[in-house]
Amino acid sequence: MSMNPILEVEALTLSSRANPKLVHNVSFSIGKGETLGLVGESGSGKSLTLRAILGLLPQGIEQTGGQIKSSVSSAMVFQDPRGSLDPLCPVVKQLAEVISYRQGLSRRASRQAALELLEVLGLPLSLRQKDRYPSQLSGGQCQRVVIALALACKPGILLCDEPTTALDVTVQEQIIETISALQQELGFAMVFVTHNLAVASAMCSRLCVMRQGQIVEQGDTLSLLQAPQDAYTQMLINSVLPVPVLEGGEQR
Amino acid sequence: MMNEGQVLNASGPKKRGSSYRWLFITAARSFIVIVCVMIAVFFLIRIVPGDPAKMILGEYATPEALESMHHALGLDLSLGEQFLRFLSNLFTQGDTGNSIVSGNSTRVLIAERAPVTLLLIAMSSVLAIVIALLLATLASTNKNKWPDHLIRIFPTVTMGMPVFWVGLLLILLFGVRLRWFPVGGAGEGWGMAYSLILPSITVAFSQMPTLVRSLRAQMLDVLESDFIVTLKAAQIPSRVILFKHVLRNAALPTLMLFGVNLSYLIGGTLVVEQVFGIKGIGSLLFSSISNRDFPVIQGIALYCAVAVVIISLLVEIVSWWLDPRTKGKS
Amino acid sequence: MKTISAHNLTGPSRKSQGTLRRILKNPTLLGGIIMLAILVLLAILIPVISPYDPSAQDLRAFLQPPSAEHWLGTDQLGRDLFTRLIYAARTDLTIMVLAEIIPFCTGVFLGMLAGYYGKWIDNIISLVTDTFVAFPFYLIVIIVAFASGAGQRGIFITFMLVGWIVFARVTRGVTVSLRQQEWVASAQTLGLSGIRIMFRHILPNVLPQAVVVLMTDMVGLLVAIVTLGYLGIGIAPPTPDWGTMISDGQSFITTAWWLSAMPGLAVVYTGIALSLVGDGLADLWRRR
Amino acid sequence: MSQGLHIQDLTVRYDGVTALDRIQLNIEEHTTLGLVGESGSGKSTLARVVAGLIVPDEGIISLGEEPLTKKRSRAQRKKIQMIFQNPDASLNPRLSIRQLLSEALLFHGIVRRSGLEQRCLELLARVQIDGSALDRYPHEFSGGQRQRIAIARALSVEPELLIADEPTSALDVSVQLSVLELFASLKQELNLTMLFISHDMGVIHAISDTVAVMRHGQLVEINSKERFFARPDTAYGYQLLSAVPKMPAGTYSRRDTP
Repeated sequence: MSMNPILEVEALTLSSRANPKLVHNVSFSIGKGETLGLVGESGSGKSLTLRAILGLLPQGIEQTGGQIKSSVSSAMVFQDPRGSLDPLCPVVKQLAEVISYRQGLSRRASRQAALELLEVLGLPLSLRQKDRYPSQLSGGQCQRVVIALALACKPGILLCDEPTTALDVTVQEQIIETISALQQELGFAMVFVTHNLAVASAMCSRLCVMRQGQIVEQGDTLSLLQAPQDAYTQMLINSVLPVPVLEGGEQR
Repeated sequence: MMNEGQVLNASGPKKRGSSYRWLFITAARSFIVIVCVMIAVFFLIRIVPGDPAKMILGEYATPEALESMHHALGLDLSLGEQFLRFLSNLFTQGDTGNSIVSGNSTRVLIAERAPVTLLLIAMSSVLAIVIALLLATLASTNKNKWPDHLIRIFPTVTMGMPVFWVGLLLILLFGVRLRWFPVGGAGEGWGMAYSLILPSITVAFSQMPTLVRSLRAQMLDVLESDFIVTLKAAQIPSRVILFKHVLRNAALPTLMLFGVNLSYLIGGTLVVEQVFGIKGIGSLLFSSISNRDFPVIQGIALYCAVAVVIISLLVEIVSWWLDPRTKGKS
Repeated sequence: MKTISAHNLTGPSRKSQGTLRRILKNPTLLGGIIMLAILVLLAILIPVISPYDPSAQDLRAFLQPPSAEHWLGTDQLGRDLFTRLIYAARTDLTIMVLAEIIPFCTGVFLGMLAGYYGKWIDNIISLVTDTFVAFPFYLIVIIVAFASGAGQRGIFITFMLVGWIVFARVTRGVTVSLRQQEWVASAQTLGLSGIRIMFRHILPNVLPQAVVVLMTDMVGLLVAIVTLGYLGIGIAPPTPDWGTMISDGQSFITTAWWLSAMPGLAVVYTGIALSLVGDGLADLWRRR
Repeated sequence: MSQGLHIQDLTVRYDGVTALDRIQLNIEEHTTLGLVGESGSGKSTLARVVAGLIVPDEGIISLGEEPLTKKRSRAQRKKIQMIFQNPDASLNPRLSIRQLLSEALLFHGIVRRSGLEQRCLELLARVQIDGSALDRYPHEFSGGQRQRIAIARALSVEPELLIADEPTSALDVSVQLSVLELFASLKQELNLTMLFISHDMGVIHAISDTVAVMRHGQLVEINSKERFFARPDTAYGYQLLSAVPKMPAGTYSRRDTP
């Protein structure tokens, strides 16, 4: 357990009319700059837990137990990049709007800050000049804008809900590198949700394995992957289809 | 009645060609529709069973009267010649021949009556859209709370209300009992607008079931999409989210819906004019019907239909121009 | 490898038994059906229920307010309003149902054709629908009713001309989205002909939405029938019709307001019943 | 010209965009070709062209010696069947499983009405679905089970070529493994020729004998599985493989691939 946790989730229980135990008795905590992975299959409640931490549960789902204590603000990155942006609002304008509300800057200053942030996120210059709409950007580029939107809130914790699942494998690699580099530089903690154990092992120092709303096993990444205790975790690891190690061949 | 407003699928704009090719095709298509409308209007008189002249002059008309009526209507010519005469009339005089009763051109007759009807249509359209948007916003922002339930029951109840019956009740309540509004007739200038308030409420009311039902679904669609969560996560004030993002995204489908429902609105207006005794195109239609003045009826049908096609085309172009999603990858 | 059974293979799901249970659990649908049942029963049993003949005039008892003998009072010719109201239901509702059948079938078929085959078939059908929709509906109804002589014939002819359009549009939209579904593609790879795919695969998936639209459309048609009656070019008296009853009562609106109000409420009642059934069916099929 | 699938100069254009650009591809009989590529590479278009859902602008596809004409005969249709990605949309929601299976069997005259029930049960048993499923409707099954029923339906007409377009991408990891194991056992049992499409390198490695890589509508590399995963010929192949996130060394007892 981390020494000075900036986020503590204790016995969290989420329920809806149809299912009282969507998430049941989930507890974990993370320290400054740490990355915790929530892994599991669909219906395990990992995304709902994130939404609970963010404080924005979907319609019809309430927190009926436990509490979430966090000393810092949080922001979120979603799975569907293009769906997370207003289709009728130019990308830079949307980012500038968030900056002006969260950092209280004037309209001109926030637009300038937005352009800088997009540059940090590696968006090409051409995209930043003219007013571009989400429909005119690629999936990877949209996701970079969504990350910029999240970072504009200067979060202590970045919540990532399967940010790379909808992306191609090469684009996924770039986004993972971008997020890790930003974490080093800005030092925010992260809760990373994914069903892909390989991505989780690349990103996270600690993992929680979730199944039907409960944490079946929790521990730091390497020891959990090498010596899983719970049968479900073993089954999950077994289900990952191995890809042999590349010997060499054409360099990139 | 046949408001298939709810048919408008709220799945966002269909992928339109990004180039101006789409614009040209849509305009060409509307032109073809207008041509079909003209042909339909031409054949309007032909659906009359038996001899239109006998129907106009009545059973006991003398053969000579029938003969002259045939000539007046051009029915004695071959179908081809009749169509040519119809077209030449259309392109030279811009109307469908002269009125049998008064003899002057249908275009003039209709132009005289047009202002009050156009004002009524304008007022009821604005009223319908404003109220529908208000109710839809109220319903969608408090989903499953009492405003939502109330607003969902509203279309179910009002769908079965005939527009003329609503008019009668409003006359009874506001005109006769409370005397707020003059009953019947349309005054001049501001007086006209004032006297059109009650009729335009009636027409707007008849459009409510479809507009509210579709707009509520549209707004819910936008409110539950991911980008609203992103904005809420960034703690943008909900007032700003509603006006700058939700309403803007709902505006496009509203525009399209209005285009689709326009022909019902005009139909409703014609009937309401009859109920409120307003001397507009509607009452001209009914008087032409009672004196069986066929060219004028054809003229009204033609102008209404062409107006609907042109306005729908404009609505489609504006929504295409406003919507970046149709611009494709540039 | 043990065989993996379907996860809820408890009792076998009889199609009919399941549907009945689901209707009972769906209040909107149930409410709509009950309201319609009451109306239809009244329409059938009216000769038994009411002692009065709908057209028997009794000049001594004209314009009486609702009372014990005359539940809804009497009209200007002393006829019992309640009896006339229910007899009018017979005429209006039968026309409403009969006038919908052919347009519903043609509309669904043409919509499926346009949606499934697309290209030139779609263009022709869309062109025809756009042309007819350009004419305000009431404009066409009034002109055709007048041209083909007042009475039921005018309504039937109008509705044959125009009634199929809303069904064609709805079905076309549903068919276009269904065509992208993978089970249609697998039927195509199987080599099934277009016609067979349309009728065996697409039709069962299109009907639910078409029927929901049918309910709301019937309300619209009923309102049209009544409006024509009011304008005097619909159902000719003495056949009782809500529209003519409203227009008859109009001249007494200040003294005997219920003469015009009651027939209107009858239309509203039917409208509520039909749209409840429509909404209920939509919920029922959406959950399936 | 051995049996199996032969594609020559296949080209498909959509309003100005070349979705497939002179594709040259052969699939040996009884082998599985894994087709991999990123989104928009044209792999699904290729699958739908081979399945006869899309008519190509140019190029010839032949199964064995017999070229497949634009309008395929019923016999030709029977030979190539396809399984799709989305389990919720792979079966007609309004038809029971019995109706779904028997339609294919009767249409192609595989079996007469008398033997229908028996054959349907055999088909379900082969994909490990309990016989009582016949009277159920698709919405009563999980995603994995629906894909198995879709496989049973595709196999019911005994096709020569089975095309699978990302059949497990929409499934959970554990369910994906069991469906892939089913594909593997069917490969042995029925000696199937398969065109298997996926964006997931792990799935491709698990199921295919040869691997083909597509990019922007072109075939950039074809290789045996062993050579491709060890030493890909092209820079793009190398880039794709190195981008795949790997599990850390010494991960818990990884079983050998199915």
